Amino acid sequence: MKTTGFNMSPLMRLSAVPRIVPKRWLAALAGAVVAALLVPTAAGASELTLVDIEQAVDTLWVVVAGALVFLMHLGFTMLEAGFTRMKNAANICAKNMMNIAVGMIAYWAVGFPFMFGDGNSFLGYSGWFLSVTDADAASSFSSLDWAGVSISTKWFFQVVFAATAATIVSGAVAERTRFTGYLAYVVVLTAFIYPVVGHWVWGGGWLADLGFLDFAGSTVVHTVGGVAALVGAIVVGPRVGKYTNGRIRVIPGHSMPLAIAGVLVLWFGWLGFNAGSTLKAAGVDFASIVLTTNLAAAAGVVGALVISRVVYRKPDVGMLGNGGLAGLVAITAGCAFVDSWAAAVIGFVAGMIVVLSVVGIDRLRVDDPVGAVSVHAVCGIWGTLAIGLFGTAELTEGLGTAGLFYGGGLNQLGVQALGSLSTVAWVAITCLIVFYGIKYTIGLRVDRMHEVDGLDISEHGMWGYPESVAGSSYMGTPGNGAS
Amino acid sequence: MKTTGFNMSPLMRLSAVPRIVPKRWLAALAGAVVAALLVPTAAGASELTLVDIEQAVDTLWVVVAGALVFLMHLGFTMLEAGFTRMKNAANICAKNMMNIAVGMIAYWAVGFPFMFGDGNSFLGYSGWFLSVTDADAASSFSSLDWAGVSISTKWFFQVVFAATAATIVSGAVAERTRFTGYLAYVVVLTAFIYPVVGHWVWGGGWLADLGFLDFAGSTVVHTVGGVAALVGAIVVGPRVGKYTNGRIRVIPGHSMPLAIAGVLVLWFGWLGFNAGSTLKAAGVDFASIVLTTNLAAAAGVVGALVISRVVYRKPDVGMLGNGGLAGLVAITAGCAFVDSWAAAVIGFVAGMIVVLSVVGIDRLRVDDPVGAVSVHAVCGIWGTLAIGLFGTAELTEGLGTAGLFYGGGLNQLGVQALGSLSTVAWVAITCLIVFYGIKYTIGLRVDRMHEVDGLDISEHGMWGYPESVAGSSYMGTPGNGAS
Amino acid sequence: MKTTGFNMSPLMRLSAVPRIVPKRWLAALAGAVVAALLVPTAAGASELTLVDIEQAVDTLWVVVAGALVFLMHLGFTMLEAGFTRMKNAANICAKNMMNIAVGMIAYWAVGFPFMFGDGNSFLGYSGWFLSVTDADAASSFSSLDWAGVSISTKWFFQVVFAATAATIVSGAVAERTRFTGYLAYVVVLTAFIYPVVGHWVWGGGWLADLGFLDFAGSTVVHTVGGVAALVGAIVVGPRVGKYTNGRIRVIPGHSMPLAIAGVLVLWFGWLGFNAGSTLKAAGVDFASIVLTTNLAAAAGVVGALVISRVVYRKPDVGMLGNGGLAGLVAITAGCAFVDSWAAAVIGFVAGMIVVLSVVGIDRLRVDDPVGAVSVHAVCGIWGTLAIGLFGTAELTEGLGTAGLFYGGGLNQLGVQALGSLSTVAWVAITCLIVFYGIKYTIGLRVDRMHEVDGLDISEHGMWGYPESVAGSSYMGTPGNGAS
Amino acid sequence: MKKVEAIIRREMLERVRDALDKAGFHGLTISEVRGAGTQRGYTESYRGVRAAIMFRPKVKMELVVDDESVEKVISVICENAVTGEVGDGKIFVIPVEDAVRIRTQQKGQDAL
Amino acid sequence: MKKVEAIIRREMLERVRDALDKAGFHGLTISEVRGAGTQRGYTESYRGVRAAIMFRPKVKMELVVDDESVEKVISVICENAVTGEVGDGKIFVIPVEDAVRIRTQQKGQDAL
Amino acid sequence: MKKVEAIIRREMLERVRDALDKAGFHGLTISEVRGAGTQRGYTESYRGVRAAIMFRPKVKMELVVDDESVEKVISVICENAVTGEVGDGKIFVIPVEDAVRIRTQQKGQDAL
Ligand SMILES: Nc1ncnc2c1ncn2[C@@H]1O[C@H](COP(=O)(O)OP(=O)(O)O)[C@@H](O)[C@H]1O
Ligand SMILES: Nc1ncnc2c1ncn2[C@@H]1O[C@H](COP(=O)(O)OP(=O)(O)O)[C@@H](O)[C@H]1O
Ligand SMILES: Nc1ncnc2c1ncn2[C@@H]1O[C@H](COP(=O)(O)OP(=O)(O)O)[C@@H](O)[C@H]1O
Repeated sequence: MKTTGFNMSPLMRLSAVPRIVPKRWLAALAGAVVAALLVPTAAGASELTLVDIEQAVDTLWVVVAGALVFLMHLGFTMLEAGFTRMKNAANICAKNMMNIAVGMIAYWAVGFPFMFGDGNSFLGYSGWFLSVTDADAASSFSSLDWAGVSISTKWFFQVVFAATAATIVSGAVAERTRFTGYLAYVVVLTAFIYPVVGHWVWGGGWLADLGFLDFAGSTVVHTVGGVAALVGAIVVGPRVGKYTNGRIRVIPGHSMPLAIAGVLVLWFGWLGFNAGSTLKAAGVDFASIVLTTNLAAAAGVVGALVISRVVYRKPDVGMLGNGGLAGLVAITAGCAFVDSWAAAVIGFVAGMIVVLSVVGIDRLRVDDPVGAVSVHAVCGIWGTLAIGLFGTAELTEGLGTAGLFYGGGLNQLGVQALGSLSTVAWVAITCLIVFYGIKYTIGLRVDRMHEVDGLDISEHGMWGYPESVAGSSYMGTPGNGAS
Repeated sequence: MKTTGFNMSPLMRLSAVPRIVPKRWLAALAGAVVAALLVPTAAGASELTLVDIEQAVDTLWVVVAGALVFLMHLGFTMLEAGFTRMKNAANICAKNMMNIAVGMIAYWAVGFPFMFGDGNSFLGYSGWFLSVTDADAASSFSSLDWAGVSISTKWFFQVVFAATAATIVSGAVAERTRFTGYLAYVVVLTAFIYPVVGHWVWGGGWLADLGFLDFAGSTVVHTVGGVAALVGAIVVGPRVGKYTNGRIRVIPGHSMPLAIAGVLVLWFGWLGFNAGSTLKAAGVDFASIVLTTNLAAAAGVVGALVISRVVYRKPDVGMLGNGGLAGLVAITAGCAFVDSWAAAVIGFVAGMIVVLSVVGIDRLRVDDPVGAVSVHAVCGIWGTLAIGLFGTAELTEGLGTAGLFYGGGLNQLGVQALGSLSTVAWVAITCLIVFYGIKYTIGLRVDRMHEVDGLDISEHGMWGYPESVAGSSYMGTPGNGAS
Repeated sequence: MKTTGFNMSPLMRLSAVPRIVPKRWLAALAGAVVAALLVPTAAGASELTLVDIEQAVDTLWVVVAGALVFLMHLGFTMLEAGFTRMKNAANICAKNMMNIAVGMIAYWAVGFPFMFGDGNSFLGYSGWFLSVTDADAASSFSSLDWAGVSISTKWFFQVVFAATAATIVSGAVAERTRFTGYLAYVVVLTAFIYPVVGHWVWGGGWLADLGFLDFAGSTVVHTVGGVAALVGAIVVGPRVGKYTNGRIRVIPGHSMPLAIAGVLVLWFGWLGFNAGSTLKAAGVDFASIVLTTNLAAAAGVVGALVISRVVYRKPDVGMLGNGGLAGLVAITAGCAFVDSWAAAVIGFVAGMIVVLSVVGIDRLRVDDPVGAVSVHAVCGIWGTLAIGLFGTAELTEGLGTAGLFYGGGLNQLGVQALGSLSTVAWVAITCLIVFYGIKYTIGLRVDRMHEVDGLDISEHGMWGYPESVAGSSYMGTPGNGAS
Repeated sequence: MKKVEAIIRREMLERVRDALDKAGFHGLTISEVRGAGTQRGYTESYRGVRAAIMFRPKVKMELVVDDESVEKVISVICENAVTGEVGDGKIFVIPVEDAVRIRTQQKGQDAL
Repeated sequence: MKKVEAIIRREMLERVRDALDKAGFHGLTISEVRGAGTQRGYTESYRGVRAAIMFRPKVKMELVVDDESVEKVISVICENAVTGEVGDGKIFVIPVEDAVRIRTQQKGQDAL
Repeated sequence: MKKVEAIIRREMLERVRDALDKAGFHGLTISEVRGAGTQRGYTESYRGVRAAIMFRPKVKMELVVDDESVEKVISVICENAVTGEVGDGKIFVIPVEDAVRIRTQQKGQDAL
């Protein structure tokens, strides 16, 4: 048999040297390969066990779901760029790119260890730089032992969540924030602020012990991101011209198609976000989570439509998108704990809340160009509390108590409120420190003239849309008469 | 062992309280979890059976394929927005958002029951609001019993199809249709018109009994959507300025990049649309469907290129996109029934048909800005008939007869024609009623002045591209001298 | 039992006629279906074997990964359109559409056979038009026998790679290349030039025999595409106005948001590109490849940021995107052979290299609007060599030797350099012939006036952005006073 | 020579341009402008905040013609740009002292 | 009649326009222009190559008014468009020989 | 004072602008326009329907200069905007009665 260098050439070698190898990604494969080589089509006898296959199925689902969540960063980029002005479009894209890049590095180095590493009930502290083998993972990340997938799989699924929490802020502070200041914030959030909350809830911390329920992160991801967005928006201040002469002025985003495309990408990614949070496919009806997630999103859009036709005369297109996202944020906590009709109700209410909240926050003179605070913080809290109302006895059995409407009394609602509140407090305090710290050191906000010129040209040296912003034929070589 | 509140914390509980639980998404999982806890890495003995794993694999494929189909709504949004003018771009996005949202609610409430619920050979009528457990699903949705995946999985895969059928219309009636009128249409189509055809073909209805073949919906989805688009375009009438002084005028779309990006997203989603229609992964070579689907799409692009270079001088970029979609629509019915060379032929012919059809329909003074009628109705019919020509004896065995070119005579072709014709008739008649009904009640078309101003500003109160359409600095606060 | 015509109606038939059928996509399914019909929920006894399920899981992963790679064509389209001017945006989209369409047909007909067909160590030559059954696949494509998935699955995963190699060129020769000339190039590259290198490395050719390592294609795909891009850019020459009066002039792309969105789509697709190259899911820790891939990409972005802040004053947004892609290209060869910290280093270095390379290539007066040569050729070579530095003994065991930094000496580095060099030489020579051949026959470059007008209008008869480029109201019907 | 500057509705451009072409006036320059006058903008809203859109889209046509042609040009434009609704636009006549054709450097009437 | 042509900063448009409106000048046409003067462009870079951006975005306002109103219009614009920084812009006064309202074909003063 | 209005090819803008700058004319305003003249548009097609594209993209430069500089400006533009092909563009000279620098309220020559 000829040895080849193709993709899986290791397998080739194995057939030539048929012994047990300790190779990470070939564990337990040797026999199967031999078999496959002997019997090319699917009739051979595999030496993989049922558990190997189960693990493969679980890994496949979690990796695919994680990839969908990764794509949410595209969704956020489009949404935020669409909701802001042309002169800042490249800057928002750059911030989102850096967010995922820097977030990945930070979460790999220390964030994941802080969150899932073994430690106390407030913080984990082991497994820096993921420097564990799968065999050792138990001793470093015991809070994730229940899931059978490899530590790489777990890290990937979690890192895209961490980056999501961070990226929520970039929209709220858009069009006026210094690039380096934003980078500093991202590092702190993904490395520390977010992992701490994650540890409390998912890493075996004190909120987990109390029976706080948050299936996929209405609190852990969205409330964290949304509160950070609120603090960021307050500390950085409103955009030039947003509130002048005592009036609230409209600064429309430059592309609703981009924003709505972003919403659809986010919705797509959210299927992985919620249903992938099982960290498992075999033996779990994760499709029921797909059902609740979709119904909540759909109802959120409808809720936003209804309220915006009642309150304003015409349905605001961006609000429809915000409504869908609101439904998704709200169902994230409870997607595995509520019935489908309840999912629709939770989403519908979230869609209505978000419209009113956007207007309310604007009235408070907090300038949030994309509605991040309303979508992620307000609806994240609503979704967290909703488990205390709609959680069924059957689905929460052994984890918490049924919600108020299912005869469980106020118990679970209280726990949910406590979890929300502690998260809000933690994030508010730490982010205040972070944003003020940045403000008085490397600087949080660009100069007024730079803001008027736009961040694309002032922070990056070129517009994101040079032809649209500056015309077709504006550019020359320096020294040729230009100064 | 510390109890945690993490995502899968139910599992934790199970190990502490090891008894059979009736929990929906944990069915049959208990043993496996215990095992996983004891033996963290992939060496333990699972108590999941082979059937559990098979179901997990099937569910995983159908959910992922369904997610790809969901993303087709992004593709349609981009395609339709790209093929229309800037002043209507946000409106088309809003319609597509509402389409998926309202369609999901309507199909959950009554559409799915009408389509797959038990009933007679014309219509199903059971399982409203999906209010069945998986155990009861057999008694409500027996036509789907053959697939082993859960009812949530089935619903999700089907709802994205229903929404696809509906969304086809939005492009054909773009730039002139009232937002509320469109919403009313979506409800009726996803709740009733589409499910009826679906019941005939996939829900155990009379066309299924006759041996009508439509693997993934050239008829059920695309002909339905395409004929509805035709009726819609006729009833709503052409855009202002499209046919004036006896001439056909060009109203170019505002962004070919957006449109072509939409085509690529649709192509991506179509892989799930066709190959996911197996509703099964284990034991099924669904990759052969991926092969036929890709070849038809590729050949469709080439077909459109060839014909457009022959007929016009220059290859129209949008037409290349339409050609690819035409190939995809045409192969949808036969993707599992034809050889790969036949797939290429079917796609190539579809690519040629669509170019001629777009021109022909324009000559008939039916204003279809995106070519929806040509792509979905005309090529949907072509694809349905093509099974009667190219279906191989082997692949259609037991379901129908081989096609004309495989010695099966005209039998299957006749059945296919009958199925197409009945579908066209049903949709044409019901949609005529619906669109005229809307026209004479809530209104189907916007005022002429609103149409000239654009639907973004007149229906939604703000342009989709404020800076591009209205300039950078056009906006003030009301009362400051503006009326 | 009622017979239905639904998607999987074949299954229905099987239960009525329970005998072994030779049907391609139903192989081995019969028993399972009967079981499923008897026991609708997941409690029945399947007759599928563990090997069947293993194959299903493997197929599922490879198909999904292939679909992600397919989506990279959307990413390339967006990236290239974003980095070029408005007047050429539709043309670049058309070229990318044709690229995938024509590439698919060519690779189906002859490319795949040349690459994986049985032949000699330089070229394969069997299995034209994929005309083999799975049973015969062994005799035609024995170099792929090690993978248990069906031949359709293998073709799909490979064809999207082939099209990727081809599409790299379209960006480098953008804004000035004749549409038909480009088509001719695509046919030759996907049908022959790329498959030859592929055969050497993955099809059992001489480089495979030497122990050359390229897990997912830094050499096979990216170096091939990048060198072809270099030759193309040189032969077609720089854009009008790019180098005038001895100065390098800036011709900015029209949309950074589009370009960065393209980068994120590419990153998403790359997860499938690298981790799917296992061609297998069961028993393989493909998630560790997801880990290395993400870290390299993230580090590439950071590397580009660092160097661009050092060299220029402001971080160029497009360069951040190029940095991420550079990291991805560089880790493609070694994603399964290096530790995670090494992945981060490889990516970081790639991100720095790409920034300097883009500037350097521009100084050499080679006009590459999107940086394709730097990203794909330069970083492809870097990534290939990096295995010779960072490959661990454990992960390369039996395939090659450990890298320099792991005590393996210069052996592997030498083999890697030889592989890179041979590929560069082969592609450079054949592409020179191809591009000069096109230049002196059907023509490679558009007329100067057509280039100034833009390729959209001159090659396709309409702008990609009619309203932005030409204004809202510029168009009339011919004969009405227009000439 | 005079420059006739007409601000018209965008949707009337083609008709006006064709009529001018038929009347023998081939040379003209257009640009996209926004205007307010008797016709005001809209008051709309965005994310719940009311906003005044101060201007309507219009197109400006500029034709430089010899003095005798001014009346003719005005009447052709008026006939073809009129809808009778507020917002049809205005025509202004501005003196031009000289004209040059860049290609040939011809001056005055010959440049047109 | 005169045409008052003002090149101002884009961010001052709303204020100027409101002030003109209050002063009774409702009719005007604006367009997006780019300019250079005492204030120059930027020198920036793209993909490592330095580039001069020659112009800054400005907005041009055109108002045709009767001769007596010219001073008033100029002073309203000056008051409201000024920031004191280089680049505030210029106003030019150009003679207009005639004006026509397309809708009614009124001429001269009545057309405004 | 005169306003020199030049309609030129977009691709010549940089050269013309640099030449003017070297000749001491720093103040100018440009805008994107479309034009027709001896050079006509294209007849193309979209989705199988023929369409006339009536105008070509051009750029309009406006410089207000004192009377003596007019000839100089014209000759600089002519030299640098010419390709010799139809469509090179036109220059028009229009009287300006007054100019104001908004920042300083300087009038006349001093405002330029
Ligand atoms: N005094 C003016 N100066 C400059 N442009 C004007 C003036 N008045 C009106 N316009 C332009 O003419 C357009 C139409 O004028 P308007 O008064 O609204 O309608 P009508 O001419 O039908 O009464 C305006 O939108 C504006 O662009
Ligand atoms: N001579 C001129 N002709 C035409 N437009 C001019 C002239 N000088 C200046 N401008 C316009 O006025 C704008 C502001 O002029 P500038 O000289 O930069 O500032 P300031 O008027 O404050 O000294 C320029 O950007 C340009 O659009
Ligand atoms: N009479 C005119 N009035 C206003 N603009 C004109 C006139 N004639 C030509 N132009 C402008 O000048 C441009 C070039 O004119 P054209 O006649 O095509 O070329 P050339 O000047 O080389 O003969 C036109 O596209 C148009 O913008």
